[in-house]
Amino acid sequence: MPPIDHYIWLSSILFSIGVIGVLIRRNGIVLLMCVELMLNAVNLLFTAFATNFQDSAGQVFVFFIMVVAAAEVAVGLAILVMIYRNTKSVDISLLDKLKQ
Amino acid sequence: MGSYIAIALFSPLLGFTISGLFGRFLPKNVTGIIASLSVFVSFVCSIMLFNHLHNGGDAVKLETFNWIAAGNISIDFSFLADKLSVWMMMIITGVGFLIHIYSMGYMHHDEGFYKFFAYLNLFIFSMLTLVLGANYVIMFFGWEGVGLCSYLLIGFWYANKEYGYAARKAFIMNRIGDLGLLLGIFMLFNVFGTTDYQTVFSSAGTANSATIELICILLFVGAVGKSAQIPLFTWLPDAMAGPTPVSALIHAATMVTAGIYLVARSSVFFVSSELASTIVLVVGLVTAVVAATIGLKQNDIKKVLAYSTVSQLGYMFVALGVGAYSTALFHVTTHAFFKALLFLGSGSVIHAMSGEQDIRFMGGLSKKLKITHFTFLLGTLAIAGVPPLAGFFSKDEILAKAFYGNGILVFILLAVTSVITAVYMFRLYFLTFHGEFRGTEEQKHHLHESPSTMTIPLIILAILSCVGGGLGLSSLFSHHHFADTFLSSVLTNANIPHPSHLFEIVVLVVSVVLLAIIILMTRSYYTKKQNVPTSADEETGFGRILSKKYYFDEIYKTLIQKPIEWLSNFAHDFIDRKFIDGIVNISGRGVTVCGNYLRRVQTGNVEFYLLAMVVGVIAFLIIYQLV
Amino acid sequence: MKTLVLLFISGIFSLFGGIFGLKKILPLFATVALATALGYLFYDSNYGLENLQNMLIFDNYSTTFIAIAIGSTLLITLMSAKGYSYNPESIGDIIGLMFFVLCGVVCMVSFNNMVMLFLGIEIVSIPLYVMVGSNRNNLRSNEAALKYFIMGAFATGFLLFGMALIYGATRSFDLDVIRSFSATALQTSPTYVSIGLLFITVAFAFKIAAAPFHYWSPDVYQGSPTLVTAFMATVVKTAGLGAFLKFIIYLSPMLGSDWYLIIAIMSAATMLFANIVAVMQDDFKRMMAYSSISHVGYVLMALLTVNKETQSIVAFYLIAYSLATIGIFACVLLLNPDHNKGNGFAMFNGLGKRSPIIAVILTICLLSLSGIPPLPGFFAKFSIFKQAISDHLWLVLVAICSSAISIYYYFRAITAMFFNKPDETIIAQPTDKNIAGYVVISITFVALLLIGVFPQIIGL
Amino acid sequence: MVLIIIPFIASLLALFFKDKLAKVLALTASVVQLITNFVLLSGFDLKANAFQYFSSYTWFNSLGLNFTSGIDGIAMVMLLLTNLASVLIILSSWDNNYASMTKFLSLVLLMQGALNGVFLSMNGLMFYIFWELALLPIYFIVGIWGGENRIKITFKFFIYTFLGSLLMLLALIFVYLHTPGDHSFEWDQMIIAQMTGWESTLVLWAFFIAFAIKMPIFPFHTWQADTYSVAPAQGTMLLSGIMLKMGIFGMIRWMYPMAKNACGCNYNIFIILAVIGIIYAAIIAIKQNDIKRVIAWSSVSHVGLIAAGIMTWNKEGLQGGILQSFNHGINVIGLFFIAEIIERRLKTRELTQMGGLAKYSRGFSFLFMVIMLGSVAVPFTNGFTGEFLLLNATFNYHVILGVVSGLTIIFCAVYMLRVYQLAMFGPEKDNGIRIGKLSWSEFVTLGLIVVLVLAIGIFPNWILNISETSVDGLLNIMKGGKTL
Repeated sequence: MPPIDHYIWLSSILFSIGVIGVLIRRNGIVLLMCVELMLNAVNLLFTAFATNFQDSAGQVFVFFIMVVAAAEVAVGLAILVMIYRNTKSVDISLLDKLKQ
Repeated sequence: MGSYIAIALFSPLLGFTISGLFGRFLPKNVTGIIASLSVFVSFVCSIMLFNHLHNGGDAVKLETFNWIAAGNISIDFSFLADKLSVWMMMIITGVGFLIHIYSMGYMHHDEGFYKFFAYLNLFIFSMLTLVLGANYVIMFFGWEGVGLCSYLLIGFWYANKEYGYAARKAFIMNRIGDLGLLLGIFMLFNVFGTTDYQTVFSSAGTANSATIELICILLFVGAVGKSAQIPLFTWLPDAMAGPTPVSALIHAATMVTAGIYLVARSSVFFVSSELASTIVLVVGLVTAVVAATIGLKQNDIKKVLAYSTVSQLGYMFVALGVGAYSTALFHVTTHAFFKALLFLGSGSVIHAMSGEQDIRFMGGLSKKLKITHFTFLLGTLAIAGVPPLAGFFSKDEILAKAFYGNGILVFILLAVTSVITAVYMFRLYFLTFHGEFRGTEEQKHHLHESPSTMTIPLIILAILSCVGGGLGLSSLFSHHHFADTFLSSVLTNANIPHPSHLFEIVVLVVSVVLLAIIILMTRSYYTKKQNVPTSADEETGFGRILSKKYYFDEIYKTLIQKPIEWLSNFAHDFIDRKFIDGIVNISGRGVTVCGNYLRRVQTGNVEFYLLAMVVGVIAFLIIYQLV
Repeated sequence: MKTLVLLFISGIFSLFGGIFGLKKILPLFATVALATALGYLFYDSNYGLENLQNMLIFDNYSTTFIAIAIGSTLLITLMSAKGYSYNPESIGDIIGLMFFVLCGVVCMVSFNNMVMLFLGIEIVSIPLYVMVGSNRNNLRSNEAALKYFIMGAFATGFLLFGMALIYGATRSFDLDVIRSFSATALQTSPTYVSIGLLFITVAFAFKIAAAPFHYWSPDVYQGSPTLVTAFMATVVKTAGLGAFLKFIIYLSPMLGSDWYLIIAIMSAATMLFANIVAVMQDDFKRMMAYSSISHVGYVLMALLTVNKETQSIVAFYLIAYSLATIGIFACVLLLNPDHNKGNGFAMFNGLGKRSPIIAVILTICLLSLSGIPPLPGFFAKFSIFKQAISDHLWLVLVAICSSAISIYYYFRAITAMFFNKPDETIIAQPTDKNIAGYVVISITFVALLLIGVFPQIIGL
Repeated sequence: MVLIIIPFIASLLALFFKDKLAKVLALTASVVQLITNFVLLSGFDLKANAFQYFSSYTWFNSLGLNFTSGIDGIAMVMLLLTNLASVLIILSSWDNNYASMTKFLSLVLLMQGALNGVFLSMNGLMFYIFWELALLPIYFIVGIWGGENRIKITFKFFIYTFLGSLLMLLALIFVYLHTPGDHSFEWDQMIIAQMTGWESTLVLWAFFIAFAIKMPIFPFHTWQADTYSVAPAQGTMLLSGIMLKMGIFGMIRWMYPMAKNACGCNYNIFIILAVIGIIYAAIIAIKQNDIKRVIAWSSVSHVGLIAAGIMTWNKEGLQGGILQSFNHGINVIGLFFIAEIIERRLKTRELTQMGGLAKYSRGFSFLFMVIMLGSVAVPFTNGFTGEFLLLNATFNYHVILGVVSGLTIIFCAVYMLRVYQLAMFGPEKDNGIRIGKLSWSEFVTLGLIVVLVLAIGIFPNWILNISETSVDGLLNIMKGGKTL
């Protein structure tokens, strides 16, 4: 397989893309997707390392991450729905009532 | 013997407590009698002590208890009755007693009667501690005590605002002097480790002269304050706000001479220190002249006497300055007699005039107030220096000492001063007792001679001021100068040659002639021509300056009082409120201001939060790599 | 272990209880369950440490922090009888979630393996998102939930990335292995290690809300129901700090001076920022949020020097802090049970007259937070200063300044209570029916005073 | 030990009584306290250069906090002052009917307890704890029963002093870290802490600022005048009469021995500050029209003198300082109480509104006079002996400083006499309000104070002897001699 550094670079780039996405997008749904992107970048990294080390623990971890991510997304969507019900919008930049 | 000191001190204190606490329940006469008795007792004691010393007994010391003890400072509360102290004691208690008697009559109608006597007794007590104290600190204690009493007594009629101010002025000016004295005492502690007279004087030689000079000057500052010398003399005329007996006792006979006592007491130091003595001399001389000239233009009977007192004190300081300490004390004595007499006389006049003090509204009182008139005349002659009355001898001696000790200039100035003295005294005398009565009708109708309680002291004092000179007959008349011989053992006089007989005779003749002229002139001017002095504002030229007292008060007001008050406001309103407190508040407000700005950072906008997070991460990454 | 299981089961039970209409007894049940859990915890701890295949280790350390967490929860549930009034029908769910969060806490503070750390953090976080948003019809609550969720997920990303890098450097998730590998890892692949550590640190900083990753917490605290706020401010913080400290203790060989510098900067920034901003807050709950942030700053100071005392110092600090905070929130809940009234400082005006008891207790809690002796808050702060002063003098100076500033806002409330006249507009009259609330505040009161006068009793 | 407990218990009890009973209880408590104190004094060995009634209990081990209490001569004087003053203060509040008097009294008692703790404690941390504890009651007293815009002023006062005490805490910890062996907060360990000159200079400054704020010394005084004038009479008495002495005591007991390696040059700065304060405050006092403010400023001035005298660190200065702190405590309480009495009658503190009060209140004017003289330091009042020693010490330290601070005896006379004159002398105001007869509590309080003023004026050694041995011991420590 190609040297591990490439994987690291790749996943770092993916991760950064996710981060930037989170920063620049306002639509709640898209935001969620960006977060997912970040997590998947990590997954990629884990698997890469795991295969590199011939170690299963990393891959197991990936499954944990997936599960958790799923749960998170579920909750996240629920919250978004709730908000949509109240504001008829998923634009997060509208939510700035809490400040002083 | 020590017990006499104890009694002498204790009885006035007792009198004070009795009349102070129970005075308001006792009938007035009883209070008065108790008070007077208490003083009389101490008078007797002082006579006892006097005898003891006069018969060659040595100084009596009374140790009581250790007052303050801290580190190197240890102050015993002990008293010492040597010849000097006893000499002063005699004057204080003697004159004091007479004035107590007098006051019984004078203050009879005042509702503060008992308070008055309480204060008087307290004064006697403090004055005695002043002269009897065995070290400078005890003396300082008496020193402050008399200052306090004079404050209380000047402000006795506190209902009058002016009197209150006069009292305050007196106390504060004294305080200025006291600071000097206090510092002097610290110096003494610093140099000798103690202030006990006997130890200090015995080891006076050990200290270096510069220190001694400094000590003397500091002590003298105290004396200036207490004895109303330039520049701190303005309080004394104002002090006339107090009841007349007070003026007589405190501001003529006793308290104001405390300064003289202090210098005389420290004669050991002063003799050895040129500079200090010169200062004393100059200050005394200037004061004598200035006060006398001011006296020419005063219309308040008591003010005239006050200024004459100041000038006479100046005389005494001159004597001290030339190193004739016993002479100074001699003059203290005679002055005590005739000045007390004059004040009491004026008191009885005021009594008769029902409170009127302005001589422009008097005149021709000699018919109604026979005794007063006669005694007052004697007093006037005495102070003017008519031989053979007391004043002549003491003054003449001072002149002589000045002449031989310090040269012609001082002599001339003093001579002139004594001429001036004679002038204003006779002006006062004639304006008061001769010519037409210039007061209101009901005053005229109300005129009466004072009760015997007042006249008897007058008479006694009159006698004293006639024969008082006997204490120090000049060498022309006798070879035995009592005061000198008695005091010389405690005072280290500078050795000044005795005046030649020729000098004596010249002075005698000249003074008699001059006085005669002065009397005639003043008489013709004020009695024959009926001239009445105008009020200060109508005066012109030099006369105005005189009647305005050389504008001393105004100068002090503008140069000292005003600036300080301004400074006070400035310090409070600007430095404190604006500056110091401002800094404090700003540092406080700074926080809230920052809070206000930082608060804005919390926009409530989640995107910004995320951004901040990322920025934070990046920042840390950078730190991480750089460090 | 038994504790964990018990908590989990009771969580399930209360979820179903919520469905099968046992709402009445649920709070009572929760209390009992928690009490039992606590009992079990101590009972177990007598048998020394318990090791689950190096995934979780229940030792003295974890026991302490779990105890603090469960204790706080106990108090909170006690006072929460009225606390659910904002949406009573979902009381079961909330209590259940609370139990799940506790499970997460247990994992977090007793983790011995990155996986467990990750899972623990997530188990804590996900239910919290729901709890924060549990006041469905209140837009503020929703907003809080969303903010918390988004940022939480974001932080998770960093956590995982960091873990991945560490894994890459040391080939293992097991802390012991990582520790033993640290030396080699540091010279073979330093970048992984450093960046990985940094990312994990960031994630922790987010959880415990340390500047500059604290932005979520004021909004969330303000928006979410008082009950949940109290829960987050105490239990979650305890968990976060506990985990973080454990992390540091384990990986200390990997941590360079620069890493500590970052922590120091963080703590300074946190203290200053939080305190200064708190001065200008008008909403009391928001002010409390900032105050809790600032306290994190103080604790971070303690983490700077890891030695045998650090654990007990942090624990003591957390106890003191949690007690006071719970007391305060309980008082707020008493004053303003159904969240209709605003939580401005005005609600305290003249409280000293209206209900002296609450006023006095609230005062004691505030004093303890502001570190006035002889209250626990003082001893906590003091011991941290004492530990840090020798090699971080500047930091201690900052801390001292900021705690002087903190006086400003804590005493603002006290002033309002005792010196101000009660104003009729916002009269928050305490509801005296709520016995449980009074019980809680009096417990906190007594506890604070006791610990203040006899600090030994908590045996740290 | 007992000294601390009695008032705490009493303050708790006092909460459960109605106003009148509470007053009785508080008074008895404080009197009992005073008696206990005298019992201790009677059992106190004046010659022994040691801390007597020494007792130590562990409080919080891991922090090195022990409940270590001991009394030496200096502490004994302070304790006497505290408990004496508390009696006077509680007595003086007899005629006040504040809202919820019981709380008020219990706070006063709490304060008393804390103050005793401060003077008793031999453990740095314990000292700090009681120091802070003493701050709280006064904060509430001023805040709740104070005059207009009290909130701002109290706030400022509290934060200001709190900042100071935090600095002190810092210094204490710093010293602690340099104590030999495994560190300890015990006094006798802390004074042998090994510090370089530079370090101990830091410590010195930290301590100084803390205490300077408390006393207060120029330029840290700005909280004081406001707080004094806004506080209720008893609050002011507590602040000025006792609390301020905490600062002085702290300087003697803690600052000086801890920072003994610090360069003496710092003390020059301190003394100069103090002396500036003397004159500065005195000058300001001259033009104040609020009687309480005059007294407040005068107190700044007097304290400046005390501080200057103490910081010369020679025996006269220390003895004088201790004596004078006692006297100042008594006098200032008297003066503030007089201000209170006048305010009770006239409903104003403006000197311009007064005048001629002497006419119908001979007793009052007499008592006022004596107390005033006490603070003007006329011989045979307590003020004189103290100021004499202090001025002497300052004078020997440096002539110019001595002269400048000597000016205080003039200025003091100026402003005190001004007050007395404006209030008591002059024509009677026509509003017909008079002082009239004093109530028994007022009379007893002032009477006691006057007796003390005169008694200590005549027998200052009574106080001086108590503290003498300890002062020697202290100076001995500073000479690097063996500790107590």
